[in-house]
Parts: sequence; structure tokens; C-alpha cells
Amino acid sequence: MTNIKLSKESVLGLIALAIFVGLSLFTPGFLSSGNINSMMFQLPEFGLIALGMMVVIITGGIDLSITYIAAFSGVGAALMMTNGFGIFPAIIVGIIFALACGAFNGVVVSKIGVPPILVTLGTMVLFEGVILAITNGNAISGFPDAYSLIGNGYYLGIVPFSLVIFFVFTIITGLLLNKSTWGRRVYMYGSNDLATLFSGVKNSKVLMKVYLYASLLAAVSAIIMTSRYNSVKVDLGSSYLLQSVAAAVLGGTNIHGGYGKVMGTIYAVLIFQFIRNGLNLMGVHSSLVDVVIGAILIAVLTLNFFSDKLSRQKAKAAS
Amino acid sequence: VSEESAGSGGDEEADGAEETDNTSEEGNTEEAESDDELEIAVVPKLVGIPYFNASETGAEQAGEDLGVNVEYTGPTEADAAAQVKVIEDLISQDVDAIAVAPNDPASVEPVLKKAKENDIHVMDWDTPADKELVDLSVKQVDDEEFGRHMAEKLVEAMGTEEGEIAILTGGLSAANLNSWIDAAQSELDENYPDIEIVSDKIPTDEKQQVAYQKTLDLLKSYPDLKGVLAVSTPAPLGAAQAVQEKGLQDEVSVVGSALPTDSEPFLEDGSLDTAVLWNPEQLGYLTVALGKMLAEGEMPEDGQEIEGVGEITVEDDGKTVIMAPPQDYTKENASEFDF
Amino acid sequence: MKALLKQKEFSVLAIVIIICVILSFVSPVFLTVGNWMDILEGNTVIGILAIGMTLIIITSDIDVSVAALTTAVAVSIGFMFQYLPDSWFSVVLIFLIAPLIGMLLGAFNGILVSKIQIPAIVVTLGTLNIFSGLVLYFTNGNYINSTQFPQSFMAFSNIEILGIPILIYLFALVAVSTWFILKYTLIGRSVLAIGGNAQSSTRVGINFKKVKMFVFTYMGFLGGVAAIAQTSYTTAVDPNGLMGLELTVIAAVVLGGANIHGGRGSIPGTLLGVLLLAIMQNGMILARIDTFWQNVVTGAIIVIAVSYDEINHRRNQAKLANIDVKEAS
Amino acid sequence: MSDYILEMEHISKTFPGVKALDNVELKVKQGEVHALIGENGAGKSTLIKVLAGVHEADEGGRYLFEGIDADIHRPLDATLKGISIIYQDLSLFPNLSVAENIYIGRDSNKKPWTKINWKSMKELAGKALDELEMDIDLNKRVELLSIAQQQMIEIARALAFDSKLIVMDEPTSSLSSGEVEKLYRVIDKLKERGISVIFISHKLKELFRVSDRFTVLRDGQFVGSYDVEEIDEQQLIKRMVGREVVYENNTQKAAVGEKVFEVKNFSKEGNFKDINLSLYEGEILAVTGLVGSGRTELAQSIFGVNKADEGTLWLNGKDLKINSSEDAVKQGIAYVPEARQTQGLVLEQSIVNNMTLPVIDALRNKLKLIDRKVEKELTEQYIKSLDVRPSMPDLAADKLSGGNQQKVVIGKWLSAQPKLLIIDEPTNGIDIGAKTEIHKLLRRMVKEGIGVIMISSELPEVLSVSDRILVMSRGRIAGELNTLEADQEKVMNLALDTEEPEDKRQPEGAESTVHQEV
Ligand SMILES: Nc1ncnc2c1ncn2[C@@H]1O[C@H](COP(=O)(O)OP(=O)(O)OP(=O)(O)O)[C@@H](O)[C@H]1O
Ligand SMILES: Nc1ncnc2c1ncn2[C@@H]1O[C@H](COP(=O)(O)OP(=O)(O)OP(=O)(O)O)[C@@H](O)[C@H]1O
Ligand SMILES: [Mg+2]
Ligand SMILES: [Mg+2]
Repeated sequence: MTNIKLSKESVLGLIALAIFVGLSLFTPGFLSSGNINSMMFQLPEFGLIALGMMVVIITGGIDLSITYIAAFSGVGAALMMTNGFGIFPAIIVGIIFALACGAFNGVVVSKIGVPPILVTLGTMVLFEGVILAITNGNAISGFPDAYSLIGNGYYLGIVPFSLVIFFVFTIITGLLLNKSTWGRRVYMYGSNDLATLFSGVKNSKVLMKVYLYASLLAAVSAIIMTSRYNSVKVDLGSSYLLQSVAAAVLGGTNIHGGYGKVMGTIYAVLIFQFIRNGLNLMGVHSSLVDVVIGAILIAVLTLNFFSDKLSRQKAKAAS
Repeated sequence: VSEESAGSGGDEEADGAEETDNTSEEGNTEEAESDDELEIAVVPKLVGIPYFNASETGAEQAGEDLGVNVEYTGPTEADAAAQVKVIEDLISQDVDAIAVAPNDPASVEPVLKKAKENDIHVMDWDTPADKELVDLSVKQVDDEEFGRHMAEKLVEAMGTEEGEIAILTGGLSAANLNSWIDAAQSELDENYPDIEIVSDKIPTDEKQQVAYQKTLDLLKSYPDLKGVLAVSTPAPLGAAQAVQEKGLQDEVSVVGSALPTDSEPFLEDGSLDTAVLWNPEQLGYLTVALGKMLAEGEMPEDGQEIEGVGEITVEDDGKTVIMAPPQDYTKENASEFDF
Repeated sequence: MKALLKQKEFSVLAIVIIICVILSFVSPVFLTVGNWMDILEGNTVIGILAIGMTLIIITSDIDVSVAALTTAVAVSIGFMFQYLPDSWFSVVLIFLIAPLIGMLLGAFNGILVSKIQIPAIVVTLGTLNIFSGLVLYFTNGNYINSTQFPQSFMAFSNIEILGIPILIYLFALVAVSTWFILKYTLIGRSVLAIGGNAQSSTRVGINFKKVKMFVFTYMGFLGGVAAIAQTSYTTAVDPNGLMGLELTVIAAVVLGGANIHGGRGSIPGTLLGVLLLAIMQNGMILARIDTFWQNVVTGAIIVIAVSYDEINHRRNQAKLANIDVKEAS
Repeated sequence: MSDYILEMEHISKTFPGVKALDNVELKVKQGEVHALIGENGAGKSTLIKVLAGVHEADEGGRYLFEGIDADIHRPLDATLKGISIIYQDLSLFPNLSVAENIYIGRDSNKKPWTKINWKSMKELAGKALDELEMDIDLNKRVELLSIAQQQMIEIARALAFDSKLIVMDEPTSSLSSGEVEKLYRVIDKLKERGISVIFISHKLKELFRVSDRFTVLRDGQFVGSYDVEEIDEQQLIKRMVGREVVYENNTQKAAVGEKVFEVKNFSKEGNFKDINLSLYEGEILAVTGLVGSGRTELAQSIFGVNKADEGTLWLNGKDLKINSSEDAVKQGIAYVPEARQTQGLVLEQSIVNNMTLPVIDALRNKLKLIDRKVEKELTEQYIKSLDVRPSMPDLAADKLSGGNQQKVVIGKWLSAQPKLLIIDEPTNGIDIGAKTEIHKLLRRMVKEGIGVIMISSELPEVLSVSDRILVMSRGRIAGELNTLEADQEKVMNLALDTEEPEDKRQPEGAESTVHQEV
């Protein structure tokens, strides 16, 4: 029964690797240093949001407001900088803005008990409205040069600084989920919230931290984005919303909660990155890139279904 | 929320659409054949809307006429981040020139810098990027002139210099729409002080249907409304549809930016008074033509005649090219155009 | 039986009434027949889709591909228009073919959800990408406008009976027949049953997969109907025109009291939810609310409404477990 | 032709890693009540699921119904053949009306567009309820009913079906004694009509009251089938567990020490009122009463999940402030809920994760991260001392049988080293073997200085395990008895509330009808 079996995540990692190798072989320019470099720059902002989404999904929830939290956080930081404050206070304010949004979601979800999909559907519109009211829909731009280093600079001259930040938060997320007591409770809550309540777990505290942590990741992503694009607008990163859900789920996270691994989500993010980049390089119509992404999502889960079925039959035959 | 510059609300004729397909196919085969040809990348705010499809047609045509390889590609949503990725991928492809219609001028700044570092000529078209950064800036019209012109046309259509008007816009965060609206508002403030704008500009999500519903609500809410200024290509059509349905052609004037073929049914019965725009196909064509010049190390001059486009204006800075003055499409002339 | 259900609907109704009262003070035109016709006609598409979504949410699933699916059908209609003769036959044909295409697309979702057992939100996220990507690829985003429509279809879209536009009748027809299906047919009962308790439903012999298949196919069917309504309302096909509408549709359904965890939801409730969003949109301009604050108001009302509903629900739930405590003797 | 309506032979069922049934036989005669008994995890429910078409048996079995090959592959097949199952965990639709719940499934084989006839549906449902002497509004949604009423709806459904064979998997575990009597009468009626019944229960007395024949399973294997006349209780137990078990009454009063825990003036509107109770060192305090007397609510209020309106708690010399279950655990209070599967365990998660959930904060290393090794050792220690089987710490809890699951829940709280343990219906649905183990465990805990309050509806259990008995009735403490002096009659007299409620409205609860406890 315990014969060598690859975990869901490792299989996904192999798929990502296969895609990478395939594209390297068949797409001119894919393996060029310039392209690898630009992929490294593109990865972190989306990866961070996907990780945040994953943590929420593990509790059986979803955060539809996450990209607007990022945008709001970016607006906060931008306003500080354009009003003459330094980078550091600006980042702090950006994070505080995001945490405020996360806290709002957290309170309504955990204290009032409204299903997360409803809460965040409402706060998505609400946060968007607040940003519009603050910015009148205009972009805020013109940040100090030093700020742009966060998203555009290199660490040790080769690795993008943003990638290092992403790497650090990946490790932190992994540690928190797998090794911290909060992480354990997140998984347990995701599987059965009543049982955690009856085990002396303060569910509202666990949930509150989940929404705060997701918004923190959104804020970090926002800082990288605003730095990379040197500007912020109401729709900053809005195209990442459904994609981040897709990445978390492709990465094996159970949409009903209770299961989800950092590595799975990272592999899924890589797959998305490779595919988009590769198809763009091949000059495939961008609409068709969406089609491919949708098809991969469905195909991988269909494969999972059949391989599960197969292994179940095997187990049966074996015993 | 998509926010193309003046995206056509229009209906390409069926054969028009087919044409587009054909050209792009040919473009692809050409690409495969010739590697030594110049490679000009044209990046719209987004692909898959009529306005930018029309520019694509023009751009591909120019590629064919001038013997350059045209790569016309952009994001499927008017999202700044997505657009930056497209440009980054183009840098990886090592094209000779990139012309971008930025969704957010500031956000493409770093990536354009990067392009220049890689010895790629950069220019903007449709919507200006950072002036310092681009080698050339292609403008369809002068924004200030365009906005003021629309306001004048509206006052003209209303036949009075007083009364209430409303302004519809494609999206609140579209920079060029905002600059036209600002220009129009200045024009009204300065020259027509008795005209009152009843509400903040109203967003229509770049959707005709939304513009239609909002206009219906406006007509009810402000029964004395005399005019609607609708900026972004689907908006005038929706506004006109509402006026048409309520039979208010004579009471309410509608002026806005729209393509002539789309506007025709509404221009006919006067529910739309004037559509103001430029020729987006020409804009695409001009962009590629100038891109080629740039890649070959030339710069355009004021008053220069560009084949297939006409005489262009170059502003004092030497790198801002203005294609043509705004064009009015009315009941009388709309049928003469095929875009 | 519906004591609590009625209460759930009641909370939306209460909010709708409050907003109506406020608006009728703020704007004299709000309570006019004309305005209400506009509201209803303008929300026919959302309404029809929300009715289909109600069934899906009752079975504790969700479908985020509805807008893309509807657009795909609308584009197909627009394409067919170029080949259809100008006769009433064409309109009838459209009414046969559009729902059929919708059903096929919906059935595709249904198969993946029921047979392959992929969670619905994932399936429909995937098909959302696939449908809309293909639509954009084939249309390039180009409008198909009324000059290419058969005159008979234009005539159809202008029909008014007793001064009421035809689309409102279509909306009503969809609402009444779906209500009937839920209340009076076996399949409708099965929908409620699997939402109430999936395990029990298989034990009493309800074919779980078939019912899932049904709700998604029916959603597709209504997507087809909505495509006709949309085409006739805008007298054009806009490949981008419905983008993002799925979240509005879902919001309407849950505001109407359907429980995202399944088992609960009703057609009257959903209609109220649609109405709530509709009058909010309509009222923003009538009440002359500053453009930049409109989203804040909308978002706040959604959050307040769902919170209020939850609090109410809990209060009722708490009453359920009561013990008749003996008084001190 | 045999006179068996059901013949199952050589039935085996393998789950990945578990052989739940191994060559089992079950033969039921026309019109008999056939008891299926066995310890937790013996395979009773699994056998029933094979019978019902929920699970397909491994190859090689023989399954005849009414003398012909049953050919049942899904639940609907069984239904159509006239087999009704009342599952252990019920199969109701909380969001549907009583009438719909009773009627549902009758027309599962009809075309989906068939119109529902509400009138005939209600007639039929009404008839079935009449037969059960139940008076419930047919339009009421089932979620508004008490658990006991829900159980009766399930039985009404089987009746309404005109079934030939009705299987009842532990139908009495949540019924009050009055309803149990009613059920017996119904079973008698069914028998008269020639309908066969398979009856599963852990309550032996009850089985002897209703059954004609027994089939005993042990560890997935068939032990034998016996007529009621040829076997007695002790022999039956011996066959179930493979050894002899004596259910002994507590004959020795514990040496009582200091007061350890006190509840003062506890009240919660609509749940309980003016509760005062004390617990002394070294004793097990039983709280008993009829179903719906508010015991669970009281326990959950002490534990902090249902905050009381007023009143104070006192533990080991300190007044407690408890606003949440987290506070309660921190102060040393543990609670084993009655709903093991939904409240007690996170079923999909491993035994380790479940066992260490309340104490996880204490299992961190210097880096504040969970120390996996310590965690595992702790779990293994409790698995061993509680004899959880199989002893695989990483096994998901849902792979365990009921009794073993309960042990995990108890282990979870032992690891938290509480000062007070409240255990609610500790042996509900647990076989005799596991039951005595749990009782011994409770004793052991008291000896180790943990205060134990046991809530139980099973009077034999209360009388044999506890030292002192509090009886609750309609949200109040009706009286206190010393176990040595108590008997079933005395307890029942307190539990039965002679006074009628001033408000004659029938409350949701099942407490209204009152009969003798078994
Ligand atoms: N779906 C399943 N997957 C794996 N193992 C299972 C499954 N269902 C039951 N089992 C195992 O099969 C064995 C028999 O379980 P079953 O539920 O039939 O016992 P039971 O006699 O009904 O016990 P109880 O009296 O506790 O209800 C147990 O070891 C159980 O863990
Ligand atoms: N999940 C539930 N849904 C609806 N009603 C419930 C639920 N749980 C309990 N009740 C009802 O609440 C009342 C009190 O039940 P409670 O469980 O507290 O009583 P109890 O004295 O603990 O009895 P027991 O533990 O034997 O059920 C009863 O009328 C019961 O029917
Ligand atoms: Mg069992
Ligand atoms: Mg209880």
C-alpha cells in the first residue's frame, strides 16, 4: 500500500518541468537569458497573490477582494510617496492599508459568520469604490528611483530582488502552514470547523489571521507591482484574481478546504508563467492563451480523477 | 474594466472582418519566410475590440506595403500589468522597434527603459507614454483640440448656449478619455458659462448597453437635459439608442467619439448628431510607417507627406507626430467610410 | 414549511422596500411605470441568468462561466443572422437553436462536474477562459450590429403587448416556469434534495449525477435564452458586452437568500435580489449620488445585506434549539 | 423454495487496506425481526450497505432476495425491490417538508418531468405518521424537528413504502424511551403484516424484546445465527466479543475529598435555569435526564461554546472567566461532545493531528515550530494506553470504527491534562467491549485526580459508573441521588416532570412524551 507513489505536487512539478523543457526545445528565444530574466521578474507579483489565495482556500473560503486589497495598498504607499514621505513609511502605510482591508474581511467572516465568498464579493466592490473615491480613477505615479529598485533591481547582480522577496515569503508561508500551530489549526479548521471549536480552538482568531495574512501577501505583491510599474491605479493586478484561484486549485488545493500545499501552488504558478510566456513568444493569439490555460486546468484535474480511479482499482485488486 | 482609448463601438462589416483575418494570416507566413526584414512590434491597449482591430488592419497593411514584419500583439484585458508582460516578451524576441499604446503611461516606463537598453527603438501611439523616454510619439489628434472640438460640436447641435448636459465616459480611470473630458470641460467653462454639467462623468464600462441604461436614467432624472457628450466609442451609440427609443431626437443632442459605420443608424434619424473621430486604420498604418523610419534611423518632418496617410504635423519638440485634425462624421458623410 | 424561507426572503424584501421608499422621495420619476419598465427590461438578462444560477447554488455549486457562455451563444446567433432569411421563421429558428447551443455548452460543464467530479468553481473557471478566449479569437471582438440582423428579429425585439416590452414577458415566462419546475416536478424536488443532503439523496435513489447534469444544462439553456434577450435588447452582439457579469448574477442570487452551502433558495427570492441590485443601479443616478462614491454605496449595501441576513439566520437558528424551561415552583 | 426472504452468503467486502467483511452470511425469514449484532467495527453497517446497494460486495458472494438473484447495484435497485434502509446517521432532507421527506424516493424511477401531486403526497405521508401515532405538521421543514422526531420521520418513510424488508441501523440511539416503545409497537405491527425487519442495536435488552433471531458478526466475520430461545444475553456477549464480560454495578462509594468544581446560578434563556452543582475530588458525577432536558446545553455553556446568560464557575479555588472554548481549555476544562463525527473529530485528518489539537501550543520547540517527534511520541503513548486499533498514528480518523474514534477523542483530552472532563454520552453507539474499556478509563482518570462529569441517558451506565447522580428535567436540576441508594425507578421519577408546562404549545423538543426508560 505504501509503494513509491509520487505526491500530487511532485507530479505537477514534473509537468511544469516537462513544459519548461518542451518550450525550451521548440520555442526560439524561450531559453534566452533575457527571457528567463523577464520571467523571473514577472513571477513574484502573481505568485504572492496566488499564495494568499491558497491560504484562504485552505480554510474553505475564497477572497475575491484580494486584488483590490493589493491595489488599495499600492494606493496607500503611492499617496505617501507623492506627498513627500520616504520609502519606508510609504511601505508601512501600504501594508497597514492592506491589513485594514484584511481585518474588515476577517471580522465579517469570523465574527458575523457570513460565507467568505459573499463577504469578499461585497468588499471587492467596496474597496474598488473606495479607491475610485480616493483617486478619482486616476493613476498615481512618480515614485523615488530607489523605490523602483524593489521591483526592478537585482540581488547580488543576478537574481531579481523581487524574486528574493517572493522566495522568502514562500518559505515563510510554508513554515507557517506546516510547522506553526496556526498553520495546523488552519488545516484542521478547513476540514471541520465545528471540531476545532470543540477542541478549544478559537476559530475566529484563526480566521482573522488568515485574512490578515492573505492581505499582507497582497500588500507585498502590491509593493512589487507599484515599484515595477512605477504607478498605481484602481485596477492594479485585477487580472490576477481568477487566475490566482485557478493557480491554487491547479496546485492541488481543495476548494472545500482542509488541503493545500505551498509547493503545489508554486508549481501551478510556474506552469501558468511558462505557458503564457511561451505562447506569447510563439506569437499565438492572446485569446488562445486563455483557452490553453483553461484547458490545462480542466485537463490536469481530469487526469487526477482518472489516476485516482486507477490507483483505487489497483489497491482493490492488490488486496 | 476595459478602457481603450476610443475603441470603436463599431461593427466591422462581415467582409471587413474577414479581411482582417486574411491579412494576419499572410503576415504570419511572411514572418516565417524572411528573417532579415525589420521587425516592428505594435502593442495596443488590448486586443479584440473593434477599434484596435481597425488599427491592426492598417498596421498589417503597412507591413505589406513597406516590406516590414509587423507583430501586432497585446493583452486581452486593458490591464497595465498584462501589457508590460507582453512588452517584456517582445524584448525577448528582439524586435527592432516597439510602439505601445500604454494602458497606464507610468507603468510602462521601466519596461520601455529596458527595451532601450536592449537597443530597441521605442515609440508610443494612440496614447502618449513618458515623453522623455520615447523616440517618437504618434498622436491621432491633439487631445486638447479634440476635447474642445467635441464640446463645440455639442453646443452647435444643441442650438443654444445654455442648459443642462451630461458627460458619459468609457471608464473613470482611462487617462486619454479623462484628458478629452477635461479639455471639453475647459472649453465649456471658458466660452459657454451658462451650460451646466449635471453630474460627474458617468462611467459606462465601455459597454453600449450600460451607456444605454445610464442614459435612460439620466433622461428621467434630468428631464430638462439638452445634451449628452459621450466619450469612448460604445458610449455615443448607447446614448443615441436611448434618445432614439424615447423619441427625444429633437430635444436632446448627442455628440461623441464613434466610428462612422456604427453611428450610421443613429445619425440617420438624428438621435446621434455628430460622431467625432479619426481614422484608426490610418493610425495603425502611420505607426508602422514611422516605426520603419525610426528603425532605419530617420525622423519625420513637419508637413511631410506619408503615403497612404497624408500630410502630418510634427510638433516643436521634433518627436510628437500628429496625424490629422479630428474628423466629423454626420448624417451626410457617414456612408462614405468603411470603418 | 417555508416559515424561515419566507423570513430570508423577507429581509431582502425589507431592504428593497426601504430603498424604494427613499428613492421615491429623492426622485419623482422613480415610481413611474416607465422607469420600472426600463428597470425590468434592462435587467432581463441578469434576471434570466440569476434564475438558472439559483438552481446551481441550491445544489451547492456555482457557475462562473455564465457570462462567457451567454456571449458564446450570442455570437453564434449573430453569425447565423447573416445566413437567415428575413422571415418570422428565422426568429422561431433562433429560439430553437440558441437554447440548444447553450445546452450543449452547459452540458459540457455538467459532465465535468458530475462525471469527472471536478469542483464546479474550477470547471467553470476553466470553461470561462475557454469560452471567452474562443469567442475573442473568432470575432476579434468585433460587433455585429443591427444592420446585419433580419428585420423580423428587429420587429420581434420591438414588440410590446399592453405597453409592456416583449422581453419582460420572456423574463416572466422563464421565472414562472422555473418556479414551477422547482415546486411541482420531480427533477425540481431532486435539485432541492441533493442540495439539502447529497448523501441522503443517493440513498433514496435520486441520481445525483443526473441532477447535477440537469442544473448545468438548464443553466446553459437559460444562457441561450439570455443570449436572445441580450441580442434583442442591445440590437447588437458585443463580444465584450457581458464581461464580468457572472459576479453580478451570483450576487443577485445570494442576496435573494439562496444559501451558498446549498439546499436553500427560491425563485421569488432571486427575483428580489435582482431587483435590489437593479434599483441600486437605477437609483444611483436618480438619487444623484456622486459617481466616485457609487461603488462604495453598492459594496456597502451588499456587505450589510449579507451580514444582516446572516445575523437574522443565526437568531432563528438559536430559537430552534430552545428547551421549554420549567418555571420556578 | 426456502422461506427466507433474504439470503446472503459468502459476502466479502474489502476497502483499501481493510477487509470489512469476510465471508459473511445473513439469512432473514419472511416476517421475522432479525437482530444483527457485533462490536464496533464488526461490519454491521457495511453489510447493510452491501445489502442496500451502496457498496458492491467483492466477487464470489451470493445475494438472493425472495429466492432470486437480487441484482442490486445501486440504492434505487434495492428500493424498487422493496428494501428500505434506515441508516445510522439518517437520510433526511433538512430543507424539505415532512411530507416530502416521507414521500421522497417513491418515484425515483419515474421520468424527471413527472408532476408532483402534493395532495396524494400529503395523504400518504399523513397515513404513515398516523400509524406511528405521530402528530406533526406535514408542511413543517424537517430541520425544525427534534432528532427523535426526525428518526420517526425516517421510520414513517419506510412504512409508507410498503417495503418487504426494513433495515434499522441503531434506530433507538437517539429516541426517548416513549418513542422507543412506539417503535416496538410498530415493529410488532410490521411483523403481523409479514414484513421482515433487520434490527441493529448495541442495547441487548432491547434486542431480546423485539428480535426473533440473531446474527452475530465479529471482526468482519460471521459467528453464527441463533433463535432467541436458544441463547441468552451472556452467551450472546461472549460470541460478540469472544470473551465474557460482566456488567457490574458500582457497589463501593468513592472516598470523597475536597470540592474541585462548582457551578453557581447558571442560566441561559431557553436552555437551562438556576443550575447549581458541585464536584468533589475522586467522584464521578453523572448528569442524566430525558432527551432534551438541557444537559448538552449546560455542558457546552460550561465549556464556553454556548455562553450562559448568567452564573459563575469555580475550579480548584479560582473563579473562572470563560468566553470561549479556548478559555475553557486553558483553564483545564475538557469536553467530549455527543456528536463524535461532527464535533469530536476532524475526520479527514490523521489521528496525530486530532490527538494533539488542544495541546499543540505546548508541543513547540525553541523556534516556536511544532516538534513533530514529540507530537508523534505523545500520540503513540495514548494510542497504546487506550488501545486504539489500528495503532497507526498517521491514519485518517474516518478509517476507524466508532469505538476507536471515541478513544481518540478521549485521548485528545487526556493529552491536554485537564482538571475537569465533561463527557457527553460517552458510549453512544459503542459496543459492550469498548464500553467497559471506556468506563474503566473514566475510573482511572478520577483516580489520577481529574474531575469527571458524565452525561448519559443510559441508566444502566449511570448506575454502574457514577458515584453521584444529578437528574435534569426541563432545563433544571430536578434532584440529586447517591448512586448506592439509587435505582432506575428513583431516577425516572425525578426525570419525569409531573407538572405540565404552562404553555401547552408543543415545543420542538422530544421531551413531551414520557415513558419508562429501559
Ligand atoms: N468507506 C470505508 N473505507 C474504509 N474502511 C471502512 C469504510 N467503511 C467502513 N470501514 C471499515 O470497515 C470496518 C467495519 O465498519 P462498520 O461501519 O461496518 O462497523 P459497524 O459494525 O457498523 O460498527 P458500529 O457499531 O461502530 O457502527 C471498520 O473497520 C471500518 O473502519
Ligand atoms: N442539532 C439540533 N438541531 C435541532 N434541534 C436540536 C439539535 N440538537 C439538539 N436539539 C434540540 O435541543 C433540545 C435540547 O437538546 P439537548 O441535546 O441539549 O438535550 P440533552 O439533555 O443534552 O439531551 P441529549 O443529549 O440526550 O440529546 C432538544 O429539544 C433537541 O431536540
Ligand atoms: Mg455501524
Ligand atoms: Mg445531549
